[in-house]
Amino acid sequence: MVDIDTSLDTVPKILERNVQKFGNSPAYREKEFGIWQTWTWSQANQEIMNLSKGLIDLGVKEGDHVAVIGRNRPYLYWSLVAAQHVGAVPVPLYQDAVAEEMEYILTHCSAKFAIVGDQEQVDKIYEIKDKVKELKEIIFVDPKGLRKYDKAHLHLFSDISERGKADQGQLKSELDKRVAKISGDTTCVLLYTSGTTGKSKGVVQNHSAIIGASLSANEFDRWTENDHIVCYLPMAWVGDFMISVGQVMGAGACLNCPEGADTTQMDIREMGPSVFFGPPPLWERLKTSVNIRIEDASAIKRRAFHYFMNHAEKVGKRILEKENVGLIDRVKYSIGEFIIYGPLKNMLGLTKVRIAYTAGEAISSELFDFYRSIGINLKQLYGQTEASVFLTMQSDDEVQSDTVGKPIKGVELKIADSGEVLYRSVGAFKEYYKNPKATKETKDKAGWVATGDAGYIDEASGQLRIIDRAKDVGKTKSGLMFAPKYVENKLKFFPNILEAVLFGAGQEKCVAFLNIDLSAVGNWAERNNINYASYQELASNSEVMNIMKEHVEEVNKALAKDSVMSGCQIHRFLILHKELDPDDGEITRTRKVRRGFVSQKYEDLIDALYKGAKQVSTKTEVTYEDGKKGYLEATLNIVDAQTFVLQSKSDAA
Amino acid sequence: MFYRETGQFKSKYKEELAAFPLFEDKIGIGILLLLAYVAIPLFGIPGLSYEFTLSAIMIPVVIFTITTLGLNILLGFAGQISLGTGAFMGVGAYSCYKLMTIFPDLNILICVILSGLVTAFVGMLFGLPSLRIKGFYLMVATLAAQFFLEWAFIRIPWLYNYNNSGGIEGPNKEMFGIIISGPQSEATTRYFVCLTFLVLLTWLASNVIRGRIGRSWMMIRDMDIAAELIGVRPLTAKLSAFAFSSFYVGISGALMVFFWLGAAEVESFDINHSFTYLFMVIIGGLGSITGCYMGAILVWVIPVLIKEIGKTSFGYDAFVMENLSIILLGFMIVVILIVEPHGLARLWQIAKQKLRMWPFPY
Amino acid sequence: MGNTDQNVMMEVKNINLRFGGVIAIQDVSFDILEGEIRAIIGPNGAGKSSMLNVINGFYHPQEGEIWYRGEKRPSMEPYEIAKTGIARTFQNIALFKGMTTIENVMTGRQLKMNKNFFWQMIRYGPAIEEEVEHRRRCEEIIDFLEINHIRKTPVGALPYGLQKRVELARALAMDPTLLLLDEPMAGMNVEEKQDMSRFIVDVNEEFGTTIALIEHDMAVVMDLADRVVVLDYGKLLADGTPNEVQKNQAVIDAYLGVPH
Amino acid sequence: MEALIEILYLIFVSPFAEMVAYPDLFFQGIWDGFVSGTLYGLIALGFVLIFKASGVFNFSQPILVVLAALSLVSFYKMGIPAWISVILVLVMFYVLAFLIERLILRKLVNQDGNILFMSTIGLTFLIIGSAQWIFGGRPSAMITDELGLPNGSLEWPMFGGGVYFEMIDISAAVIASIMIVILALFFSKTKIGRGLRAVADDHQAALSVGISLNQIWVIVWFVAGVVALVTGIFWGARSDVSFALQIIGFKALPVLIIGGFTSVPGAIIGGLIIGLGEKVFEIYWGPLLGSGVEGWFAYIIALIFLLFRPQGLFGDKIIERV
Repeated sequence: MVDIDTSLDTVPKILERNVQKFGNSPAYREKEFGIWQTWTWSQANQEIMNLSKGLIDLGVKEGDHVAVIGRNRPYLYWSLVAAQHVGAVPVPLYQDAVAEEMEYILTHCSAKFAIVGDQEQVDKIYEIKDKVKELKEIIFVDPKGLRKYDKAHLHLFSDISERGKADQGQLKSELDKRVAKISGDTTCVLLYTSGTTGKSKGVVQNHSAIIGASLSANEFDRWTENDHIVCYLPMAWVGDFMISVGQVMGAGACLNCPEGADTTQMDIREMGPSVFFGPPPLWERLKTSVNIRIEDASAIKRRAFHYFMNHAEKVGKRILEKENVGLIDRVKYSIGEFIIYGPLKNMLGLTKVRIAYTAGEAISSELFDFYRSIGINLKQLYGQTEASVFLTMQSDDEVQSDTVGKPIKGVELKIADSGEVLYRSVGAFKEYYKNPKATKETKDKAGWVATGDAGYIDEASGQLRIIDRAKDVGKTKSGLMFAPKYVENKLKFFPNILEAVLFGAGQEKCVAFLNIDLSAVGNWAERNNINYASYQELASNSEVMNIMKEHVEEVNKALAKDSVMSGCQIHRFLILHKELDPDDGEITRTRKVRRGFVSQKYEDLIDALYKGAKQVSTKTEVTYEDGKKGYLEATLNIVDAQTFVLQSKSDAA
Repeated sequence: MFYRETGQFKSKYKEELAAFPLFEDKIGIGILLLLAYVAIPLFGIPGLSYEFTLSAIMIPVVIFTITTLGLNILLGFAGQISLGTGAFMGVGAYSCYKLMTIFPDLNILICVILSGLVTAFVGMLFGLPSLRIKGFYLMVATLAAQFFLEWAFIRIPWLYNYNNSGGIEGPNKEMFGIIISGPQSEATTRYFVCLTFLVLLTWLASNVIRGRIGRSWMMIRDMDIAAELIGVRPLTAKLSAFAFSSFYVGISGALMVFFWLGAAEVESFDINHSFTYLFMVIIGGLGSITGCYMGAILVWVIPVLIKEIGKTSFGYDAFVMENLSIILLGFMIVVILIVEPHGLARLWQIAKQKLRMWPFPY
Repeated sequence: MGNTDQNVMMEVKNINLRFGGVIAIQDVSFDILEGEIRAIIGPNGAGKSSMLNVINGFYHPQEGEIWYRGEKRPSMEPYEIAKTGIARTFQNIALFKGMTTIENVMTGRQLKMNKNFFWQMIRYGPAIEEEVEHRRRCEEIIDFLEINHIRKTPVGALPYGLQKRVELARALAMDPTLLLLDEPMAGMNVEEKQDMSRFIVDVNEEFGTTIALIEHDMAVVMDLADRVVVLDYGKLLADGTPNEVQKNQAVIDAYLGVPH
Repeated sequence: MEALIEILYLIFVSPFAEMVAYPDLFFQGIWDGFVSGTLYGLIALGFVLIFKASGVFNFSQPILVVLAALSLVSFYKMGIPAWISVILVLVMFYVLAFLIERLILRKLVNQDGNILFMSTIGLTFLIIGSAQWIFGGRPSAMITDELGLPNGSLEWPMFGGGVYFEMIDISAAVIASIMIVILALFFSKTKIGRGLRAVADDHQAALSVGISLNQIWVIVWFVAGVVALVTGIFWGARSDVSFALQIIGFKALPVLIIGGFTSVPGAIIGGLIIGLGEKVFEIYWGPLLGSGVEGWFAYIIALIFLLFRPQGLFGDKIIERV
């Protein structure tokens, strides 16, 4: 158990402590050539030092920006830490971003060096070479296919660390000089936010912020050196950086990298992580795959599964939270553990998980309770890039699905009168890179940072509840609160609905777009032998329309109960003829809807909804897998949904 | 259901290449060993007399599992069919007998192993035709071995030291002060000796099969032309299979006579026994070590139990019960081949796969 | 990459091969240079596969000599040929159905492993180290041919394209100096063909293996091969670089079916 | 040294001297060899029939012979007149053929050869067990004269001694050759014959052209039953009817090796070669090795054949394609 030692406020110091305290316990593992190659902390330190000396030899100056692009591999995590050691600033990018997106970030932070995973990334950089003149040297890890490339500015990763290893002493002394200069407020990392509104902004975080937030999070959830996690989320995402670099180094734990993108699920199962982090869509996908696979199982297994799952729904959560439960139920649950829940967790690779986090979006209580009832300690977490992620967390004994926890040590929370959540914390960011205007807008003089999310402290649990994005929270014409995200999440909790977008700010009534979930609805169609050739055809099917109508009316009924939210009931909706897609810029990489962009792109559909039209035909631009553009024509019919009158609640919130 | 594979990652190739990579399988094997070494000798099988359990069921099953292991290596892993198993057991028995009589003070276990080696050599000799012929033709060649050896056991008196009964019997043999073989030896000690032989030989067989030589056998079995083009010399592969397999069969022959029957004539090595061992391999499952255990147990124990129940509770005479068990044997072969041509081992493999995927079907 | 001053890997001189009355190959001679991709093309029944089997030592020609790395090669048994470093894939897949992918690739290492019976039996110390060392080499090849997701699947259950790749992996596991590919892309869709040709080029570049390739698809041959041998009715029709062969009238006639 | 020469003399010279000295004994040996050869041939014929028609190597053919003989004798003992019991046995074989096809073969269609072969071993044990139970294990005499078959023997004086020909053996040889001719014609000329050969090549291919597999297999097993009955009668006449016959039945295997698995004439000629070779070797070289050589000598002949012509005299050449 690591207590917060304030003297440890930079990554190099943490690394040094790990080498002394956890020298030969495993630090990094990667599944390669059929087995898990392992590096202890001292071995990893050796690799990082060689790489740092190699980078100095290559000409990396202090303050230079070093882009890091590629799938999760130990070599790339070492590159981040090595860049920090030589005083440079690592800038992780999304490995599956298209060339234009990369171009914006590389030019914005004028990166001079890039450390990349394989040929795919090198080709993307070559595509935009003339526009990114600052970028001088590229280092690649996997040489496959790169034999014929001209090696003037292209270096093999192992050559660079070999140069560092062969150093007689000058590079070492230069490195020590630079490391000595690194202090708490030296820039530790530059992370670009996924930017739901407009272009993404570069968040500058210094060492004390990253380390401070990580160590307090570790203390909150009792991280030790025996913890081990599997990193599979993009390295450019702040969540992965904080957990895989911040928390793992902070606790001296172990980071495991899967063999490749297509074997991730198998590798997670093989490794059996003790801490697991996943955005709500992942938990949703896992549950859907469970339901689909169990439907095809034999009758006895299906019956046993449903019998024990119902029992778990009744009693599982209480057992996990150690509340008192009747003996028979407890015995029945333990039988269930042996027959259903244990094997289920085993098949999902979550047997050894002691903490599972979900964050980034709201999660349906039904989905949340599903995991807790079978004994997985799933907990909510709230934060953002600007706050080095950790703002509020839930301790093991006060876990709820609709709140996001209490502020952790080093974090103060305040609710502005506009309903926006503000915070001051150790992990707060220094500034937006080359964007003082945005920095001033977000961070006021007293140091309070505006999260951009609207929320309030729930009196009963004392935990923070997030309703929606601050700027999206508006007022309906009749002055009632309009929080689209809150309603959209309720809609998305139905397996058949993949995505929902609500409109109604400043309008009399609310209207919505819906995206069906192809696999869930497709599975339903198969079972009722409805044949469909394309996504578009299934989306326009009348029976699918009725199901969606039922779902919307159910949500309307729930909203009617809550006086604050009753204004957001959906009067009319339509099912979009295409899935909202990051390549079209409609949603971000982590599937957050870009509301402004969508309402502007589909203006014709919104008008049709408000004009009371029964049908609307439209032509929309679509980007295909390889970046080419195409057009999709469709006529969509619009459905009226029944809304419910405000129940006789005395106090109008 | 019992499997919790999550978290059993391998960081060294040795772990990946181990006989039982999964922790649960290690427990399974542990339980089986405990059962065999402790439970059976202490409690025997409920409902049956202790003496009957050991000498009529356990010892023969253990010995026949060794034979089945041998034949499965030849037929299941190397793809060379043989109907001469009965006679090769005879070679094992007679050579052990000769060794014991020529070197009386030599420890009997050494004799058993040496007789295994002798049989291995004889097996290789009779395996020579396999270089030119395959399938049914090879079966007929091994049939020749069977009948020739049967003839030799009668016609060469030197083999049974010229005694007039034509049979051989085992004198009392002692090791570390305990009489382990011969009339005065205890059934339990003989059981432990045979069981230890079985465990060791199974371990050796599983090692060889997972290694270079095992792979060359399987290559010859699956597609001998491709195997040859990859560098496997058919001569060495086939003869090593015959030798290794006959080594096992020879040892089981010696064990059968000196640790179970006590004495034996030609009839105990005749063609019908060859068929029984072939049944054990087929029912158990070609190309699987667990299959050998299952085949031996099913083919030997069920008829014995039927006879026992038939005699005690229904009072049928021996003749009827004998026929009934032959019918049952034939019936089992036909049913197994229809239900699962790859034998019980495949059924066990499917069941294990289902347990690992529990509760999902895939 | 096939410039002429490289030394000759294999030379085939006036080969005549007859099956009873049928003349399969009639007085054919050509050479294969070290490190090049040599294609053997021709219409069906032109004697391509027979020629490959002659090079592979599976068929023994009635007349003619085979010079391999400077020496005249005596008539050898197939397993001896394998020792000289010649590996091959088969027209219709010859994988070991009873084994998984990794086991099939490991069979390629048979020649390189030599621990005797005793060591195999105890499988401890040097025996297991040898197994580990060769397993590592096979894993590198599996990674190289991107088949790590089917490492543990029995080959019988694999789709056609992947089986061909496992067979290539097995041949590579023999660290061959000469690799014979018998219609590696027969029956493949366009995408699988692209993958396979990429792998063939990678093998030639990465490991420097000399490759003799039999293929129908002219497009593939033209951009893969350094030099091409054209056979027709068992006779040598043309021999040269792809575009030389393309312009050769006799070859065009043979392919367009001008009656003989 | 003399011992060596003496042995060589014993092996190579004295047997031939004896042959010349007692020609009648030699001819008697030849005739006995001829007779046992025909009977081996008949059993082999049963194997060939089923293999040629269904691709199944029917291991239970010898036991079918025993079953035929035993059931015939038992029916007769029950007081049923001889010829009616023959018909009864034929009916029994038809029912048996029907059951075998329905319960076993139908379920194993296009499984590979070894699975079918092993199922026939299972069938063999099924028949042994039930036959022993129903008909009891004691050997009994064959009812040759009730069937109106000639008995007694013919003596043909020759070279000073006499060679005895059993009438029953002559009739056996005659009937055997008649059956061969019928079967040879049946296979090559008739519609069903062609159907049989198609099925033997490839079950699925035959099915695809509309040959009803089940019907064909019932006919084939029935015909094999008939051959088994004839063999059983003549075999029973020579030595009494007992289960020992089953072991001798294995001799048919080397016959198949020499004659090839798929040729009817091959079965008979193979049978003769084995019969004659065995008898002559037994008489002249047998004593040298302690007699009882008949047990394995047949296999040695077959092995020698195998090394030179793996596919036997008439079988089709096995070609290995890469």
